[in-house]
Amino acid sequence: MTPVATPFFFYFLSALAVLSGIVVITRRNPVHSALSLIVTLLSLAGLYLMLYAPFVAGVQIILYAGGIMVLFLFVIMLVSIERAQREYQFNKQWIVGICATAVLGVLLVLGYSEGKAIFPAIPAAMPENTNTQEIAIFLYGNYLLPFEVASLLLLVAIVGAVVMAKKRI
Amino acid sequence: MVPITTFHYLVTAAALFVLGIIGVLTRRNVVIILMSIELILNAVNLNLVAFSRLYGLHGQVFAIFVITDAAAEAAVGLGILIAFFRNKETVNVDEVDLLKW
Amino acid sequence: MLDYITSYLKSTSTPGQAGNYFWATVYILIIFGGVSVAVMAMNWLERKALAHFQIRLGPMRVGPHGLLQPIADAVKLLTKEDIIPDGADKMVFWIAPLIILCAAFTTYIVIPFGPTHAVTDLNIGILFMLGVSSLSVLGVVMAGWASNSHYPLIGGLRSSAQMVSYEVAMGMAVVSAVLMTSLHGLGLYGVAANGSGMGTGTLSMISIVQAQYDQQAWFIFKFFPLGFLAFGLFAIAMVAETNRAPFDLPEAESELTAGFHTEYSGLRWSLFMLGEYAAMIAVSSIAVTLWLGGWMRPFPHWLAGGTWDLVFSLFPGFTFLALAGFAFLGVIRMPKHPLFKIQTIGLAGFGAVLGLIGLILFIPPVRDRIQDIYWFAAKVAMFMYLYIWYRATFPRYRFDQLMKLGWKVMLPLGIGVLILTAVLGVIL
Amino acid sequence: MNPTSTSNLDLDTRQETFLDANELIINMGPQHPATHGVLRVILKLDGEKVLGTECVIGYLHRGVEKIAENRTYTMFNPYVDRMDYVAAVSNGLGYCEAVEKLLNVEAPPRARYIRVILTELNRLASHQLWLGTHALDIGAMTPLFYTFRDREEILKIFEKYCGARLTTHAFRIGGCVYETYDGFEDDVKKFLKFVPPKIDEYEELLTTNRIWLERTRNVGTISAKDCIAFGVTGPVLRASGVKWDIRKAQPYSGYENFDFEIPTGQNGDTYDRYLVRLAEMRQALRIIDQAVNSIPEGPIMAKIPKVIKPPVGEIYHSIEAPKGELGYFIVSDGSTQPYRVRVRPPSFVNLQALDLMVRGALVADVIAVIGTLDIVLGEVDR
Repeated sequence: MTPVATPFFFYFLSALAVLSGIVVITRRNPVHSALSLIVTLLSLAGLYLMLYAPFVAGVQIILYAGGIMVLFLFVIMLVSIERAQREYQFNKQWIVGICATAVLGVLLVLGYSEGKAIFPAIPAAMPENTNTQEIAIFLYGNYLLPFEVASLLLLVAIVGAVVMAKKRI
Repeated sequence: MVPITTFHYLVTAAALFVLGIIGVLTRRNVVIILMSIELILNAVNLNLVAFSRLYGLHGQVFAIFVITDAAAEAAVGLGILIAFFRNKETVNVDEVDLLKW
Repeated sequence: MLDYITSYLKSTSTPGQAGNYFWATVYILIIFGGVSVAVMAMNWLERKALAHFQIRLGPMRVGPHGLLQPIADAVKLLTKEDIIPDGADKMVFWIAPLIILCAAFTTYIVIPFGPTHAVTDLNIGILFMLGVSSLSVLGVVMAGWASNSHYPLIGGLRSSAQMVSYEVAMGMAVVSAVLMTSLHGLGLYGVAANGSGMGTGTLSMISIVQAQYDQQAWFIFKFFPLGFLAFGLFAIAMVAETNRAPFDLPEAESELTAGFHTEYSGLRWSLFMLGEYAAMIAVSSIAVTLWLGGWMRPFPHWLAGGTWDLVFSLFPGFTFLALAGFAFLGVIRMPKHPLFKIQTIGLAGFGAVLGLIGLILFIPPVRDRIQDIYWFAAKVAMFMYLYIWYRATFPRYRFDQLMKLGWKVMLPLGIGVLILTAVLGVIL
Repeated sequence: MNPTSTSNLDLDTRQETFLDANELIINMGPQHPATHGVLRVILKLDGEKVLGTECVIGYLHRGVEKIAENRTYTMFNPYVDRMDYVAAVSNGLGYCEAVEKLLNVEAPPRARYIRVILTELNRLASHQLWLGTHALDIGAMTPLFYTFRDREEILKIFEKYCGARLTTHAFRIGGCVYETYDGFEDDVKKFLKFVPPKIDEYEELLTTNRIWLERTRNVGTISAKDCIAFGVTGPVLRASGVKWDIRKAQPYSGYENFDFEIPTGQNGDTYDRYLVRLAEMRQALRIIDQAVNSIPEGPIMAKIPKVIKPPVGEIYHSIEAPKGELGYFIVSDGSTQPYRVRVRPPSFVNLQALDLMVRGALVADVIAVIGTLDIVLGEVDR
């Protein structure tokens, strides 16, 4: 299947991701931030699909948008946000932060644009139909140990979260 | 129209990364800081997947690990947030200035 | 143009795979329209069947046997005042029903109504379906939060916990079915029958059905009782996932008045309903695809051969003729009173339309093409009936019991089924 | 708790909660599908857990007791039907017997038998309505329609007997005003055959249903001691294991002639109350069976003066209404109008136990407990 209108979809999804990223860090109400973060995540999933990574896109939707963001929304609703909304939203060193980060951003983009010559040429198309299988072979072959460590990490995180959040164990 | 190359994806990723760092550095609300961290992780993921287009599937596998990591981080981070809120009744990081209470 | 259409009718891949955007768009429109009609029909059927469970008649006023009731409902809902409560978050309040609706309808992209009757066949089909349908929880949570009212908030919190919990058990059941697809050839996983590379399983919806055809068994009967257990887990989890009785806690009407959509009215409320019913059909389609052989007709191997193919391909036509017969029976039994004249004519017309469809379905090319969709729809309809049956029979669970069932019964059972399936797959 | 506050729900002080977040204060009612009328329950919640409740009543207050002071004894009789409107016959029976006691007359035997038959039929109707709505509260829709179908037969008998279905005003002071209609006994006998399989049908749907068991077992448990302390009566008390039924303890209206049992439970939870009420339905059928087969001939009205002027004095008479002890305290000053009438409504007294029964339970249990207490707001507010 040949992709159509790739530039259009790319610019659309990227713009959506970046714009809602801006909304994430500027909203007063955390629920609005969370919702625009979901938009960012979904448009990133679209970008992954354009990069011939359907499995990562699926995981992105199911885990990030369906799992982690629900957790975020849940916690936002648990903690009362009225007081936090009335307070000043940015801390004192926000000018310094923005300046430093802007420099970092310029640096990154400059680095990419200078160094993009050394990237190998993009393969015309990657085998999309076997993407999941190949990732599975990688996960259960080369990356078996990291995979198990990741599962251990999740276990630790579960225990940690329960210990943190529960008053009496 | 210019064909879309890896560079374009990298610029998008860089923009998201910068936004995430700005969020972490300037916001006071812990929830939004955690969300900004998610933004950073996603920028990294986009980078990884974009490069995996060039160098094989390792990037995608690593992106999956990053997502796993993000889940763990969100769980623990929100757990800390709840514990914090329980004790201080606020979600401002500026007020987290005690190691023990 | 005609050549174009006929050439498509002979093709053997989905429009999405063939890169045929025209047909993909047509399919999307057909599915959108078809699902909307199915939701309306389901609305009528649910009220009618539920009424007969409960020794009532159900809708009888609008049209013969209340057949036009869904249309009357739609008109009523569209003309109702649209209320946004004071202090509600307007934007979120607006978006919430749209999210639920989009999540429900997007899943239909990958549902295979037949070997070629799907918009596209994604490599990650089932993952995509689970992911997109899990997005509907966001709509529920947003609706609950944005209403600025306590009952919806509790409903939203309940549903977020419930849907996330049951997704886990659902995922376990799905994975064990996906695992069964990898038993293509002979012997161990990873060694294909033809010896060429890896004979791994598949996540694509069409390939899953194809695997059931190749293995000559619906997955519900595979590794009895493992396939059956996995199917049962999914069948329970999908009821919880769609917030239907007995797991309708997010909208428990006797506790939370109407749960997360308490404050909604008119058009947006109807969007919630449309999304709910569309999601019910979508998850039933997953169950049918994974365990009940998808579009396959009964006994494709045992009753193989041209004669049997012919016999089974006559089923759709006869079904519609039978429905037409019921309609005409209704016409005969209609009171012979001038007041009922229009109703009688309407019912006769409806029966005539059904009969005409039935006759069209007997034309050989149509017959061959349509019977996949017929068997698929018949299996899904069975689930729809189950939903109504549950609603008429069961009391509602309490929230802690629901969580206990999800985490302490269904999740361990799901993991056990998964492990046993994997072990059996290696041994056999 | 604030010592001067009469409310058992302290809305001002904060309680220890899971997150130390603000508790949720929810107004359940007066417009709510499951509060059986216009009961308003203020719930203080920690998430789903109930920290405390407060019932706000009075939305249906009509001043029935005050009305009585301006009506003659006969004129007040129809008003009592409007209190517990699902068991109007029982209300009438209690009032008529109380005034008869005050007058020191007794209804003739045939009238008493008719009274027993109709009252027990009404008990059955009341329990059927309770079962339907209780099951609906817990989420089972279908029993509601089944019970209403069978309750309809009872209402038909009432309608044939006295012309009214709900607020029957069937009895008069001194007996009954209507003789039984032709075929009354056949109707009742037919009904006795008709209803037991239907009760089995309800049981089939609910008694062994796992979800029903989980929703009702160990929910809203109340001990016998607490029941007695709160003055809770009726099936709620009997489900806690106290064998107290005024029909046996202080027989009235000839109940001593009938052979029946008092079903009791052990745990005092919602499930036991359900079983007790179902058993009571069967016992009611038993009483009706005995009464209709041995109904004596004779007059149906005692000799009472045209103008009822009871002697100066006071009387308390209570009967076993479907919901518990229904008592009438009447003070007479010798005139044609009562000086004071005080009704002891079972629903009102039983409702006081709500807070005790739901504290620490979940929101869904509040609904189940309100349902199982079988309150009728017309009677609570009077």
